Amino acid sequence: MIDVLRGLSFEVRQGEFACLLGPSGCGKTTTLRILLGLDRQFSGSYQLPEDGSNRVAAVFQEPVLLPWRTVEQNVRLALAPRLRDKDLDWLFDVLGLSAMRSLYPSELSLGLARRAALARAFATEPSVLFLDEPFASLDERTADRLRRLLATVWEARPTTVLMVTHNLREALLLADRIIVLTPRPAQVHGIFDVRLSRDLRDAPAVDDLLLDFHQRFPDTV
Amino acid sequence: MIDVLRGLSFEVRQGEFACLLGPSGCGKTTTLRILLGLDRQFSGSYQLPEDGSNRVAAVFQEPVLLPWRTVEQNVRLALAPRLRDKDLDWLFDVLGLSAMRSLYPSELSLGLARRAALARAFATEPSVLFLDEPFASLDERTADRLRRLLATVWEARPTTVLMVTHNLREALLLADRIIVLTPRPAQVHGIFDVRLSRDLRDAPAVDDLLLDFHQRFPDTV
Amino acid sequence: MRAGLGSANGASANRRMRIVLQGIGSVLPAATVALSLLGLGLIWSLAADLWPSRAFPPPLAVWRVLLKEAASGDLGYHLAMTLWRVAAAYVVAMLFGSVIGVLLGTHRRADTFFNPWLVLFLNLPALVVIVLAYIWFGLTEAAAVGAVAVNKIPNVVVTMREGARALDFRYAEMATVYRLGPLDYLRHILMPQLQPYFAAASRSGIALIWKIVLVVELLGRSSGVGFQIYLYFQIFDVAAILAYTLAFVAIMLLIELLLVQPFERHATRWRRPA
Amino acid sequence: MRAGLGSANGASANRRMRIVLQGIGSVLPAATVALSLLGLGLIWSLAADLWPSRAFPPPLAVWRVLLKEAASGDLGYHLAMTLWRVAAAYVVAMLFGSVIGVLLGTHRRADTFFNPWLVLFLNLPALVVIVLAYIWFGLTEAAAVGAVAVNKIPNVVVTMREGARALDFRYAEMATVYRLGPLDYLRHILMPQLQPYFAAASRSGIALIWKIVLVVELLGRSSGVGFQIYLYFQIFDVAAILAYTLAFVAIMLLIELLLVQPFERHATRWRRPA
Amino acid sequence: NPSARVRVGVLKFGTVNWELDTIKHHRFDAANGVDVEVVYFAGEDASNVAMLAGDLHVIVSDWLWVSRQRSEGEDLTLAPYSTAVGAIMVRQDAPIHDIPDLVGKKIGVAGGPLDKSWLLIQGLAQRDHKIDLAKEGEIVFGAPPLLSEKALSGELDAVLNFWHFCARLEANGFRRLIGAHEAAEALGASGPVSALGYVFREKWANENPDVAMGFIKASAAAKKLLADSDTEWQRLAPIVRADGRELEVLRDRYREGIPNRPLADEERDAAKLYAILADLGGERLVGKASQMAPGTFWAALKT
Ligand SMILES: Nc1ncnc2c1ncn2[C@@H]1O[C@H](COP(=O)(O)OP(=O)(O)OP(=O)(O)O)[C@@H](O)[C@H]1O
Ligand SMILES: Nc1ncnc2c1ncn2[C@@H]1O[C@H](COP(=O)(O)OP(=O)(O)OP(=O)(O)O)[C@@H](O)[C@H]1O
Ligand SMILES: [Mg+2]
Ligand SMILES: [Mg+2]
Repeated sequence: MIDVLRGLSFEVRQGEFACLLGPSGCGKTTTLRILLGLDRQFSGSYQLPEDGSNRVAAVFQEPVLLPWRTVEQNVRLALAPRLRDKDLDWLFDVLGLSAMRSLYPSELSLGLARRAALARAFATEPSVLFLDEPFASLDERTADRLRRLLATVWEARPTTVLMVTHNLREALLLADRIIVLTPRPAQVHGIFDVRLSRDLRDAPAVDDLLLDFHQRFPDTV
Repeated sequence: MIDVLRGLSFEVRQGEFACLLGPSGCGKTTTLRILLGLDRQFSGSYQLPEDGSNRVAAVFQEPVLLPWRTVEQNVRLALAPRLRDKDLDWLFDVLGLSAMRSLYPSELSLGLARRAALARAFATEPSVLFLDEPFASLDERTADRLRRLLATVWEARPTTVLMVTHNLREALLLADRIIVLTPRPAQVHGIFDVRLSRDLRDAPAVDDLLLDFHQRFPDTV
Repeated sequence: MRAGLGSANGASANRRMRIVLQGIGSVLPAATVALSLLGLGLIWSLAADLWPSRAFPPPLAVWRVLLKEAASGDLGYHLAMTLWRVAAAYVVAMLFGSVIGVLLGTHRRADTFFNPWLVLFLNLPALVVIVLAYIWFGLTEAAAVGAVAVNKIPNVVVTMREGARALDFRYAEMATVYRLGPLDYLRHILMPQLQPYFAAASRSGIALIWKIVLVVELLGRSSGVGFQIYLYFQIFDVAAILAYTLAFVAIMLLIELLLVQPFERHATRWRRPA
Repeated sequence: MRAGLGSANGASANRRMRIVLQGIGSVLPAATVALSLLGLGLIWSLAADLWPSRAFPPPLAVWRVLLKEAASGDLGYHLAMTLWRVAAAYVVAMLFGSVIGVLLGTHRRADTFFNPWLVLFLNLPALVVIVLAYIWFGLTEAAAVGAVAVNKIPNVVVTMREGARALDFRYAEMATVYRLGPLDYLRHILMPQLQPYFAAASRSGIALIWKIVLVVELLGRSSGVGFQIYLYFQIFDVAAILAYTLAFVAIMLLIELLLVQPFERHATRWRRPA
Repeated sequence: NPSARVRVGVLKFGTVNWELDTIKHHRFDAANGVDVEVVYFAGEDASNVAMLAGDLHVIVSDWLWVSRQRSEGEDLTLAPYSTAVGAIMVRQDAPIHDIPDLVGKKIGVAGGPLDKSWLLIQGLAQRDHKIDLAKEGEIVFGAPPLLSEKALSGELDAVLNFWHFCARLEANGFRRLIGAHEAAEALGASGPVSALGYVFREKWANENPDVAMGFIKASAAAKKLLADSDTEWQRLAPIVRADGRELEVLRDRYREGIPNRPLADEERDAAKLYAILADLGGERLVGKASQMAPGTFWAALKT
């Protein structure tokens, strides 16, 4: 009967890329679920950014693909009307899924399934995107490629992103602001604004940011 | 109809801690499944180390807890007869699960579920332990604590461990040897023996090992 | 995007809700059931008023017959006979049906081979089986119960087979890895997954069995609700037919509310509250 | 621990196996079914030899009656009448039963309230429903089909309700997030998950419906297999009864093999081959 | 004496039970050296099945059924029980006065297309009026109680039902259009033929002649009492489930149905009817035998 969140309050500006960082079991997924309208047992309020399309997409911690549809059918489930077949081809290609389009989810490795879930999210061309550890269980190379892809997608269209991650480097590479949470019941422990332009964040720059971060939040990660 | 593995061959000595490293979808999980006797469609042979108890435990990439049993009931499913209640208390404690013993899996966060799966594996006191990315989707602090726990368990009893991971640091911290695989169809790309005593592997030492590794496998991770 | 979440308790709220439900559990359902039965009685009595017919007596007339039959001891006797037959056939049918169903559901070859047999037995009219049973084994209780079970087993098989086909292999693999014994496997892996199918087979099963028992009693027993119902059908005494029917339904309802539902609540308490 | 894995293809082996199965698919099942039927015929003929009885004619005797009835045109006519009744009642019962079942399975309150009604209708003897239907709506086809449907609907409800209760909420949540329309939700989320329950309800459903149609025809129709079976029962001509029964079973078997199984194979092709 | 026991299977609310109840109540069975044990069933077919399953000594069924079973190897035989048969009933005020009026009418027929009475009446209609009732009327087969109910409610214009259903209809404003008797006699029978008889195994009867005879004598005694005493009928009223006019009609029809002709005459007429029925009903009705099986009526009763 203990609250999972208590007085958790933060803001993400439209078109901003925010990361949620916090210990395992603190309430990150719960927060995402509330914002997605999946959990109703909470007090307080939230507001999603309003724009024309108002499409939402999410990548859950587990891929949650429909087992009775192939990878391609899963991705086409919520396809943005604007998207052409060649856009889809491109998407499958960068995600390394071209050979897997007609496989069923039970025939995928976890990493492939996760990428299929990412493809589904990108294919909706969302204006708000929720990601719950999207790059876990991927090898570093693939993860890096996908991080770059995410950055590209984010630059190309005005998308508000809220991403949960346990990987601080990843957060520093991608986010505009990092929201650090306390252990359960989750509260905002502090906010770290990454004031460096995204183009300039190469490996050494991220190392510097890392030091910065550790100075401000010495007891985290 | 393409093979997932082709001519994959390696050895892990009894009581040794080995890591499998390879790109997503290359066939690591398949290898583990074959060794666990879950996949039968393969040619070739394998042999598990023989000792008195011959107990096997595994942590899959997904936790696979029985949803109709509480955390504690799940852990007790294959309990080693030697284990006392206070051993179990200790285990739950170091895994940070003490408060969750009577929860059902659907009430856990993914990180907690993964820890419960680890508890189940440790509670069988296995002589062979298979781990498939056991520390993914955990925050760094928890993951570090569990890595240390794994090292302790491994030191305390003669356990042969085969662990799949995407985290090179983790592999270098824990493993006696790292088996690097090629992309699918998986073959052994090379083997990296960690010749440093495990006690001496502090952060700077691991950084050195990392450099070593990158020199030997420049195109990997 | 702004979020000011005072106190969200995804987890605990659910738990609290569950506890609240359990607290009310003992009172609310009873009230709802009473209300539900009242509603049914009202509709019935209204309908009987609107379309008066000898074939559709009002609830009160049925109630009076019920009391009379109960007072004479007939109701109790025949009900008891029918109930024991239903119970015996149920146990036999569920046991054999579940075992066969799970075996067929998990063995594709056997399934292909035996499927035509299953279709045959599934579609064999009750009449044929019952008459054969009586002719071969005489007009005994064993023949009666056996005939009912044979009628019902294929239905159980079909449902349990679907359940076995839909099993989640991940749990079976987990059991293999951890070397669970056959008994543990049955109790902890198989049965929880088959529970909804078992519940479905069981519920519609008892109803089907009772209906076949009626035919069995019609064709060759000298006691039981089926015997009585058919007697009253010949003199077209619908009130008496309904009285006997409702007496049985009432008992089924009691079993459902006092045994089946608490058991099911217990067996499915791990599912997310809807 | 040593591992020398020549060519393991967890994935592809499965896929290859599946393709092999599909390749044989068109030949093997047919052969197996033929074998299965042959075996059944042999056992039957042996049993009829061992326990000769008028109530248990050998297959050949039944086959001769079948040919005779078919030649006279009777078989075709009565079979057609029964089949259309079965089909009509099936469609009505599955439609209403599925909708009601899913609604009850997903709405706890409604379920608590309507459960007693369900138990009542589940346990209402076919006789009662059929007689009431005939009395109210006359001795018409509509009354007959309606009575059968009313008999069957509660069984469908019970099975589909279990299915709805066992739904995986994660898929529903995914659908919410991606704002799937109700139609997409129905087609891609709900129906695939309910498929095994639907299959179970459907298979044992047709069998049950056919059995009730027999009773309906016995009580107040002048055509159909049930009418014929009862006619032959009066003169105790078991061979003729079996001939009509088997003609129906044969049709069910054809439907099963040519329609249901291919459809099911298609609908469940995503499941891991066992 | 356990060998003197006679297990008789009857419908609990059926007409035979009236007689058996009289036997038991007045101990006519003991007076004739037998012990009648009544086993109740819910349907006529149930007692047939029970007989074939070897569970009973005696049931009541019709001679056509016995003959058919006999010709297929069962050694059943019968002793006359009642000549009462069904009739076509119409409402008092119905504009139906003869068979031709039935053309185009909705006729309920109990017992199915092979019912003896139905075949005989069809035969008569064919012979005297050149009418094929099965084609020119709208025939509805169904369960006897349901058809009675439908006749009362007016959905059916006419109904052919078993005699006690007819009697009850008679007491409720119906009249008899034509009975199966009249049809039988018009088609060549010289008098009423026992439609129903006590059916038993010939082997059993021949091995226990005293018991079989004792039972038949007990039955005769009961019949005599029921024929003479109106008060006995008052006693039976709860079993008959009728009172007032309905009881009287049932009583009178029952009395009319008590067989009183020598067995040989009945057997001869039955054989004649059999030929006619074999003609009308064809192989479906009588099986392969075109003649009534010899021994259908228990030979021991002829002397
Ligand atoms: N349905 C539920 N019922 C009860 N408790 C729940 C439920 N869902 C989550 N919880 C609890 O709420 C807390 C927060 O869960 P949440 O899934 O939000 O964590 P998280 O921050 O996403 O953790 P992780 O990094 O491990 O995924 C956990 O302690 C968990 O046990
Ligand atoms: N049941 C299956 N049917 C068909 N293909 C499969 C099956 N299981 C796995 N595969 C394929 O085999 C390959 C290897 O899968 P595996 O799960 O072993 O990868 P992995 O190395 O564990 O990857 P990851 O790091 O993403 O978990 C993948 O390309 C996958 O698509
Ligand atoms: Mg989480
Ligand atoms: Mg894997």
